Amino acid sequence: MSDNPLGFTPNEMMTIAASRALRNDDVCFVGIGAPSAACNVARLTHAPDITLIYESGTIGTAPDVLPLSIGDGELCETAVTTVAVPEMFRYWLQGGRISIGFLGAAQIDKFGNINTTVIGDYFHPKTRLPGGGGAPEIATSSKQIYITMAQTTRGMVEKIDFFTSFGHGEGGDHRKRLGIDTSGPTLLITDLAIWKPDPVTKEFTVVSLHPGVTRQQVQESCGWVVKFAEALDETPAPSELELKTLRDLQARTKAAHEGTGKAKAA
Amino acid sequence: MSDNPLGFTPNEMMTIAASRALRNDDVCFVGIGAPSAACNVARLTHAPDITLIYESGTIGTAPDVLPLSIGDGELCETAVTTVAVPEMFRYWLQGGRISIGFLGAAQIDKFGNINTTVIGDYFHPKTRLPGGGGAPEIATSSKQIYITMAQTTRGMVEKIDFFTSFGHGEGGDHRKRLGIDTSGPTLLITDLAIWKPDPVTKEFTVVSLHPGVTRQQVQESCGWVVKFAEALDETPAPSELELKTLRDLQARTKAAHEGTGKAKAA
Amino acid sequence: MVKFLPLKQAVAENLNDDDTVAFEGFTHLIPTAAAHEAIRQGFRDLTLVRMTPDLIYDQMIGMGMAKKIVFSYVGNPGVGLLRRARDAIENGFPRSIEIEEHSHAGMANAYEAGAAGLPCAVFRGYRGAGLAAVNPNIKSVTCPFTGEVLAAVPSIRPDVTFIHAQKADRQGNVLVEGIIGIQKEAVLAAKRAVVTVEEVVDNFDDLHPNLTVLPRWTIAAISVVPGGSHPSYAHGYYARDNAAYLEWDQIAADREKFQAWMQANVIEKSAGDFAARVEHLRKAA
Amino acid sequence: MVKFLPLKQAVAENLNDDDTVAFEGFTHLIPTAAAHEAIRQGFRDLTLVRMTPDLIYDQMIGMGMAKKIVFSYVGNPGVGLLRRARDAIENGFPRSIEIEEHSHAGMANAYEAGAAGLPCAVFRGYRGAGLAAVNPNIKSVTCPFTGEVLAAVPSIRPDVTFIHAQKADRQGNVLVEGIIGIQKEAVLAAKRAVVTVEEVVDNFDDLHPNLTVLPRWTIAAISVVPGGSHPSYAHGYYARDNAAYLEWDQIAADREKFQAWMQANVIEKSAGDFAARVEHLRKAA
Repeated sequence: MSDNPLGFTPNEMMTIAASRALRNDDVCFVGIGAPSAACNVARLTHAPDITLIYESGTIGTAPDVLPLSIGDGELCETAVTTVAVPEMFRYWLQGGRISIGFLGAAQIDKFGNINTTVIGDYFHPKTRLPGGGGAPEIATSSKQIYITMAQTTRGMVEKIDFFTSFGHGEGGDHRKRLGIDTSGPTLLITDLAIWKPDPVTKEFTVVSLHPGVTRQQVQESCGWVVKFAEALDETPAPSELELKTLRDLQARTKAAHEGTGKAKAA
Repeated sequence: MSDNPLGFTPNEMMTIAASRALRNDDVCFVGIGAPSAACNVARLTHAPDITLIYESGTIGTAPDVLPLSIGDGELCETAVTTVAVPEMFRYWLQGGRISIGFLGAAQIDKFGNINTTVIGDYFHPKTRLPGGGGAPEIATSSKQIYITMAQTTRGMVEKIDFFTSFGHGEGGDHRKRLGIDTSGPTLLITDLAIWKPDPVTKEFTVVSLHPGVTRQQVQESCGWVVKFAEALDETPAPSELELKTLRDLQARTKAAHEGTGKAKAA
Repeated sequence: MVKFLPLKQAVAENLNDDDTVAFEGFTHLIPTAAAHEAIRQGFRDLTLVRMTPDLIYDQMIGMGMAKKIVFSYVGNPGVGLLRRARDAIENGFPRSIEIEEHSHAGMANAYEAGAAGLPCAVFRGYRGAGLAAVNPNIKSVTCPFTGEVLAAVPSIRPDVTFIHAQKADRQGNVLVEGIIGIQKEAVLAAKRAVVTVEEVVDNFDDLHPNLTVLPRWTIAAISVVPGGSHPSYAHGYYARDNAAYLEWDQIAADREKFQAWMQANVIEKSAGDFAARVEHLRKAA
Repeated sequence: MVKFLPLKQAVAENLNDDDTVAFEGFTHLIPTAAAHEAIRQGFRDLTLVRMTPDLIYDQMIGMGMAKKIVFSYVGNPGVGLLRRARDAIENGFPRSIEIEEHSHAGMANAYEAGAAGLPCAVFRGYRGAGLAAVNPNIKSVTCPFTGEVLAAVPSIRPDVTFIHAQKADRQGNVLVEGIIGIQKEAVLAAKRAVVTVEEVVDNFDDLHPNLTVLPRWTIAAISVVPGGSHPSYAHGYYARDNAAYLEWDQIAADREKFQAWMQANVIEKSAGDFAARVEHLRKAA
């Protein structure tokens, strides 16, 4: 990464690339972690009016620090309104009001199907993961799904162990065949590249490499044979503003979250 | 009515007799008119902790004047909480939390089935009445139903024109046969008498005559052949406190409702 | 995204002939000004949806604008019957109208299902009730766990919903408070929503987080119409004009008297006339 | 009618071995003190229901109190896995437990249906999701109007629900505010409800009418336990102890360490110890 004078990390590139995909009029259902950081960077840079919704019931929230949990007080204090959880899932998600559902993944396959439930057999798991939470219905009720994750061969696999949430299934028109009328995963942003589904097969295809990343690096950290777009872009490096915004946000977050612990120890 | 030194009217007797049937721990779903007056007299006399719920969403309300409509501001201002109408019908009525549903009636039959929908044929009505509103589900989801109405042969009929709300149907175990597990109408209080359903046939039977009322008067103002209990009570006359409470309430109500009109004319 | 518009324009841009439209408000916050504007603009063949179609639907029906009404209580609340609606149903005057009648529980659940994006609502209802026999839109589903038979009605999805609310902030978020009725559901169930408000405030920063706020992106247009709910009321602003409800019973009883009243009080008036109608009711609120 | 009781007594009177119990709280207002009291009283064979069974269910599972858990996200929110729950599911330690897993939407709808007195919830869910294949309590119903196949799950009806709330008034009405989660539904769905509160105030006269207030007659017992939600938080009272959630990951990773921590921090402590735990978090709230 020679042309990286700002010294951004792959994770920072991932978060910032994801933030750029969000528009000012989007209504995002936000998961914790990288999605939350990306959404808030978007809000603090090019999309000040973006609506961020967390499944704890907070609508139109604008946290000054990133929440550790999906239901931190900061989310409620800065929200336009806070509703009960059944209403969140009935009126706001199922009601078709979410333009972008933003998910992370423990395992993902090339069709954007996600597993966050178990490694191994469901009834005799090798590793029991937390499970889907809101994801099964976020994946089908949001108009589009954006996914962010750091690439590893353990995470990006030929065959996921469990369909926590449905992406494009076996590809093609599988969603439609199940009666799902939303678009599903339309964007995958990793620490190395930007991926979009092939219009026909729906297989995720690399459309842009982050600065300094090679095709080989992408392939080596992915468990399936990677398809690259014919016209492969290079992701613009983070701007100074983007990087500062993200780092400031994370610094405020770190201070806030450690603060409670320190005070306790004191 | 020789022994009526307080000069109470039949309607006052009806309202006060109805109020006495309510207990301090009752949760009442209240209709407008006589039911509303009865419930509030109960609250202002022997049942100060009674919970009054109006279908507009007001729970635990304690109006100083009777509402003209089911959603007057007074109901909200004095309520423990005010909820949305879907919640009212789902959590509070359907949820089985109402001990007494209090209904009026345009037409009623001897089994407590009520019509407030049409006189004549439904599709070619002679008179189109307002319809059921909350009544169809109040009648089946409340643990018990109390009914108040002034007796007339037009109102108390052998056969109602439309089943707006279900009482005991054809009598006997008809409710149970329809899968309704609540008790249905257990009390009918008219301006002349107190009626209770026969334990087996469920036909409303006069158990108490109001002071000065004769069996003949009850029969003459009722469209079916009236059954009288073997041991027929006389309803205790309104006490001075009950009558004063009701009259004060109605005076405050009249002043409040006319007030808006007078101010307008002024 | 929400636009602040004069009511005349908000109605013209969002309502069309043949639309299914809900003017909602459960006794409180009835959008009278919006209904009157729709009357002035003379829409035809509307399907009018409302739990409690009181004076404003009596007026619209009496003006011949409705081809169908969907309702659960067609009365003048606390007063009695709706005489223009009766005339249409009983005598087909000024035109015959189709009716689809539900219970309050049925309508409330149907709006809720509409807001929730579902095709139908499922609840325990209509048992032993005559409506189930006369309304083909009352069906049933069976609980796959217990075998209990539950009522099902189609969700309500209006083309446009009109509501009246207390206030908007400058961004166009809307606060509804007091007896909130079915308004949130009616807005979220509709393709488009138009809100009249008493006033616009700078922001909602000091609002309690759990109040009924409709985010700006759920609303098509907002019009500022003080008094726009009269003779209904706006909690915190002015009281219900109970006398007007009592008077309506007389006005609507006679076809000519009705027409004259509509001419004088609706056709020849505008949204700007509402503020004066509630002036004497502000003290009482 | 509601009783004000010491927490020890409230738990003893309302929870029994073999009960289906929900300790609800969606990140906010988690009823930790009530859960710890249940642990001290040593109940067995509980079916634990909760959307997000975080630390308190990790603790109860680790103590061998649960025969089954019903949940939609068995993680330490924002941190990672729940290691005692994993040990039970993966290794049957300290006992094997049955699991019934749903999505958040499924659980939220199931609580809603429980509060609404329905046998099942109907919603658009689980399409293409693996849970539908492994959980026999995920079935379907068909919309009788459109033919759309919708998901159905049994309603949740706990024997007893525990929640933590900000305050009660002297009559026993309870206010929940901020991120209200699923608490109202969990209380209304249960046969009995026990509420721990931060404080008791004279009355709720100055509350906005549309807040989330549970009337006194929906609650069996109220216990005043300041700080009773720690390390979760109480909006307006104290902040979330994020550090404690991070620390838990270490404590629960080791069976002995877990036991020692439980002995020192739960078994040998009481409800009265919670107030001190939030003292340093009050400023931040």
